[in-house]
Amino acid sequence: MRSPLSAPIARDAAIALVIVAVLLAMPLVAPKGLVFVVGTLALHIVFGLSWNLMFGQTGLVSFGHASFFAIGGYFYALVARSFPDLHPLLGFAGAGAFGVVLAIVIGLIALRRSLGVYFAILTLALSQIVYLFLSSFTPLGREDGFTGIRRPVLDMGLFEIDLARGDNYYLFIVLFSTLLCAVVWWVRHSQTGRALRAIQQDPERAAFLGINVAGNRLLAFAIASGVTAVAGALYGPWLQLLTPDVAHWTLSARPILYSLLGGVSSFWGPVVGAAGFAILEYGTRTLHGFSEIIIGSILLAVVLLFPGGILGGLDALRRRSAAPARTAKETVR
Amino acid sequence: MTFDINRRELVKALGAFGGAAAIGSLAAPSRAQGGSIRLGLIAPLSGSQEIVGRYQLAGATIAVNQINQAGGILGRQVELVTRDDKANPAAGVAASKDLAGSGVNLMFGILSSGVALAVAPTLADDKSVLVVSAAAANELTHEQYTRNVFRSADHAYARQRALAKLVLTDFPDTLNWTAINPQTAIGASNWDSFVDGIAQYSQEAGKPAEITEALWSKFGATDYKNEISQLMRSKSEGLYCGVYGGDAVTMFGQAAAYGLTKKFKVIVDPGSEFIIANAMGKNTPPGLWSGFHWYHGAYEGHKINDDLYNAYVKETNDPHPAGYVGETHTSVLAYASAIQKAGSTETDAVIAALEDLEFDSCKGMRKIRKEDHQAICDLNFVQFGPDEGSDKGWKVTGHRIIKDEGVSEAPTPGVPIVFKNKKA
Amino acid sequence: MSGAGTPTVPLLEARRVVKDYPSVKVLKDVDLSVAEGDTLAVIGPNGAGKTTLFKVLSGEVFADSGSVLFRGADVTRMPEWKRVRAGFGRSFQVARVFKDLSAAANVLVAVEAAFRNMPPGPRKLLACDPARAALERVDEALDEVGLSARSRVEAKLLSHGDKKRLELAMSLVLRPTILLLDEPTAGMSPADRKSSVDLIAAVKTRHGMTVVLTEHDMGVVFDLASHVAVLHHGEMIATGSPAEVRENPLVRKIYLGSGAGHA
Amino acid sequence: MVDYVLSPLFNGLFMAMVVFLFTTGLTLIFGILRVLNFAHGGFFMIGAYVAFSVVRLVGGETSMLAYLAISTVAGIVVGLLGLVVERIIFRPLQKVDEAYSLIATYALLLITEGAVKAVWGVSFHSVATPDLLGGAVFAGDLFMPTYAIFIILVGFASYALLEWVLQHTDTGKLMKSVASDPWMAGMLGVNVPRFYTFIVVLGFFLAGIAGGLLLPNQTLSPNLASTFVIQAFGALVVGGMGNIRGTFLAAIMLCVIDSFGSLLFSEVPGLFFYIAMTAALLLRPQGLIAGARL
Repeated sequence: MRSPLSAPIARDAAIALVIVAVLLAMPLVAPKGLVFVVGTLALHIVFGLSWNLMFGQTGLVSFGHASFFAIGGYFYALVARSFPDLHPLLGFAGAGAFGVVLAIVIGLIALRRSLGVYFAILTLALSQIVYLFLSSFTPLGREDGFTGIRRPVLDMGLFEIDLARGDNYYLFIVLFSTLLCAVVWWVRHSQTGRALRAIQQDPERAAFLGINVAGNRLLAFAIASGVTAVAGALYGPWLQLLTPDVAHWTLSARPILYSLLGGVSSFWGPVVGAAGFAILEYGTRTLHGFSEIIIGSILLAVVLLFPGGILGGLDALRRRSAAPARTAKETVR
Repeated sequence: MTFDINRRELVKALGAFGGAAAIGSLAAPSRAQGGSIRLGLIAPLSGSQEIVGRYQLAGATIAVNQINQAGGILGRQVELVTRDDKANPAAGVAASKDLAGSGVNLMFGILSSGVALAVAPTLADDKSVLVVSAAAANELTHEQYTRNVFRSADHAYARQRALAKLVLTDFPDTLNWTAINPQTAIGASNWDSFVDGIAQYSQEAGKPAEITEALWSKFGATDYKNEISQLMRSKSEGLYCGVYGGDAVTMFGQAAAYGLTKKFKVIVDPGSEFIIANAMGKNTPPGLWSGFHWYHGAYEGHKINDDLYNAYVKETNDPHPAGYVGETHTSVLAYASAIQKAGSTETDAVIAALEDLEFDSCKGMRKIRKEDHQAICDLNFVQFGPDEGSDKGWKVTGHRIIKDEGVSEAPTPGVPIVFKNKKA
Repeated sequence: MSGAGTPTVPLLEARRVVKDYPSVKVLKDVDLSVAEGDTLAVIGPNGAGKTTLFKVLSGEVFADSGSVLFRGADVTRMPEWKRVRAGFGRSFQVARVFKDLSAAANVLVAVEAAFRNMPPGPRKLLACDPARAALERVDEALDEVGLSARSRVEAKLLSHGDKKRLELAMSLVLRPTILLLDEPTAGMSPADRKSSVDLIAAVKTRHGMTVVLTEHDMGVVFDLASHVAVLHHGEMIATGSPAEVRENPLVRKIYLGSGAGHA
Repeated sequence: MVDYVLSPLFNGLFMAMVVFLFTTGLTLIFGILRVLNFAHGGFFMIGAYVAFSVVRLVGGETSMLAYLAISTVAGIVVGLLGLVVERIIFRPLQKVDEAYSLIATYALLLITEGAVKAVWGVSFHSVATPDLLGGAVFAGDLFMPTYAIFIILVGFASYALLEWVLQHTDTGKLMKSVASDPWMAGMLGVNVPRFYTFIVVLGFFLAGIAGGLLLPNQTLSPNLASTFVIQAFGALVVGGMGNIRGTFLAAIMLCVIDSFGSLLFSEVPGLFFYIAMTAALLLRPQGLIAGARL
């Protein structure tokens, strides 16, 4: 007998399986342009999920999440260029580790002194520094970006996989992103995740249960940053180029949009949000000059009609259609 | 107030191009239609460079219409498919993949060098060809050379060295130069090429020039006062204003109070074309030489030039087509000649046909080199000045064609360009 | 002051604690001592500094000078969560629970915080399910405070009294050595108040805890407390058994008005 | 001395007043409604475009009076847009979680960019400074464009005016009381929703007039919307979350530091703004002027 406190692993695994199967089959049926968009989407989903681990789960608002995406990307590109013999998986892991270390350093200073909007604006300022650094540091290509990032060959001991060939890198991105999403899912539903949720609800109360609030916030920040850094590292070889734009604040706004659009209180919120956004962008790609107005209007409509995001809105609809009498009774009890 | 009407009409007319293309692309089925040849334009049709994208779209549309009216290529009609790159590398790659996925293997356009450099390495996988119509980065035909990329337009090295040749001819005594440049690779590449030209041609003339260290500003900066103050203290007589487009407008606007344009004897600009004059009107810096992709006034009497110009003016009522109009037009003509020559639209056949292709264009004959896929063509320059009498407030005070006779480097695909004369 | 004649160190002690806020001096050299097994009630009029003393004892704020000792060890600058791990438990004047979580999930957070790293076993680790032992403790605690039937209800939907019970359950699973209760019956109806007093007395006996509470209701104080400390304008003016404090002339003067003198 | 002290100080002060003029409306709306309006830059831009159109309409008139009148017209037009925006967007947002106002105003930013393109096209434009402000003043070696002096004076005057309104008028007292406790103000008979409308219109009016006043300083293009928004957020938060005095001081501090920093470390212009911002947030997380509302 499963406790209602258990994580919904069967349901979520089934949903994930369907999504991954569809994504893996994409190259067989979809045109290349769409496959490229979907590969990018997979990384953006990781980006959104990791941000929401901070916001929806822990209550930390970061306005500078893109800087970790960029840091991971540039770190991997630089390592791959400097040490061409290094195993690419080590490069990706290194990018993640670098993101974690940097997040811990920043978090130790920033999280202690400031929270809420201050933390948000502080991360924004730091990400602007990263952006300016990337756009003026010559070895990283300045405004024009880091060019010629190769898709590596994966040496698996017994055999080799050339990720540069065909759709291999796409498949690699989908599988790796799934793994990163699973990490976020696991953190979110683990004992640590429950503690984070408690902190998000009432940090002071959580502290009086013996929860190390500062430590857990730092942990969430570090995990989210590390996961995003790996996503950034995967993005470099996907585009075969990185420009400082990946650290720009407009990219930092993306995971916020994804999470709020999809719904912050559900694990799947950022997934739905990112997918919705990608559909909007893809759908309006040929409507030159009108895309801003269309995307802006749809976003606005969703916020005004479904506060709580798409999933939150669906949830509310479902509850409303369920027998109202029962809801009332439960409230009374 | 003819000027106002013109501007409004221009915007409206260019908008009409956009709308038509949008509907065209939407209606286009995802598989190649039997018969028609589909060419894919990748241009910044939204975002910060949308103005240029619309010029590119206009040039491409006119070329396609002209070809179709003349019976098409190989008896087949040409269809234009457009994709927006937002002047953003990721969007550019997505656009080229999208085109390849819809069965369009022949692409052209691209304004931003960053986009071109991002798209180039992905083309071989997709079995596509790209003819670059604007992006000028030298790398594209050097260290980032790939077999699938051609450039039918001029490149930074040739244009800036030609500009150096021009100023040394017209102002042989202006030998001390400085610059304000954006911190971009193209900014650095332009300046290095210009210095290379100044050094070589001034030495050949027996009066070696002197180069003062350039100032570097942030791309998209909003305040140039600190830089302008520094320029005002400079000892140089010639100013190379490497900041371009909207940044140049901001810079000259803020510099007006300082009298910057009076301080320097000669001011040159790598390629803002009409942008500075159009935006600044009466405050256009007098005597400003600007690099052009194509200046219609320099080729009056040449049929392709006149037909293109007339078609453009007829559509838009705008008498000042930017060079981008001519360059995308040229790329379509390059494809037309190559497909004619190859008798096929298959990627490998078209690549083979483009190599060593000689064809006529709005600025005369061009030749695409086999080795590095760079076109050798004329370099155009226009001189501007204020015109109190006219509504628009500025006029063209001169124009020049520099023939590419030893201006371009020898082809060295795969190897970075060498600035032999960097040290003055 | 402390447990009669026992030579042991007091469980919790405050020595010459001073706490200032920008405009007012809230605590002036406050001394306090609680022996193991005692139930100490801190009383005093509004604004006497009870809540601030409570915050200093629990670690929510740190004293400006003076010290707080727990089992003789200095904990003056120990953050609250470490004190909790050392054996402190506390409740809030207005019950604070995690409003979007169910009652059971609220208690589970406390259980997992108290018994850190309760690995659910390798097979279930991947599924992130809570450990069986943790779930059992949750059920136990909810049962103890009488909330079993409402375990799945979101905390924000619980009644005021139930929230207080839930908070008590969360404190109990921490197995605190010393439980700090800030106005445990504030805002309750007389009937609720009675059942709360009974509940506190029962859990204290069952778990052998030491309790420090602040309270307005004198009935509650005399029902529960073995010792009483009186705070007035930030100064500790009397301590002792309820009977001693009741007879203290200073206390009578302050509470019953000047000039009342000895009764 | 001039090169390394006075000139960057002057330029920094000028930039500070540009940022401050941009930020006043943002601060007002954030201080009272607690809505962080991402789209503020979009309406600033619309103000600039409206002013540009009026300039063209009157045939490139560059007299001082026309410049001020045109800026006011831009303010009024944008203020009226504010009325519409308040009704259909900000008012419903009051019932929704604060975080959602971010996404809504971001959407609004996109819409303003799209709308500007549809109405005015995508070309670059620029407008000359009025003739009276076209010159420059020399103080020894220090070179000061008249326009920059004018903007600095306007910045200080706007600050003084806003401060006076807030501290010494009934409207100002009302603003402060609604800002600190809207519920209580409602209890005391203030029509809070109508007051919010008034504040949004005023905030948008300030955005529009700033767009008009700063038009000669910038190239006009649809990118103008997001040009100052990050600096503005910096000044707003470093100043202490929505009070005018703090925003004013923060803008001066950040921009002057940046001006000196850019001189010393010219490889990365603009870097010191964010370094100063980070340091200020870490050293004074409560803001320069803590606790004050407006």
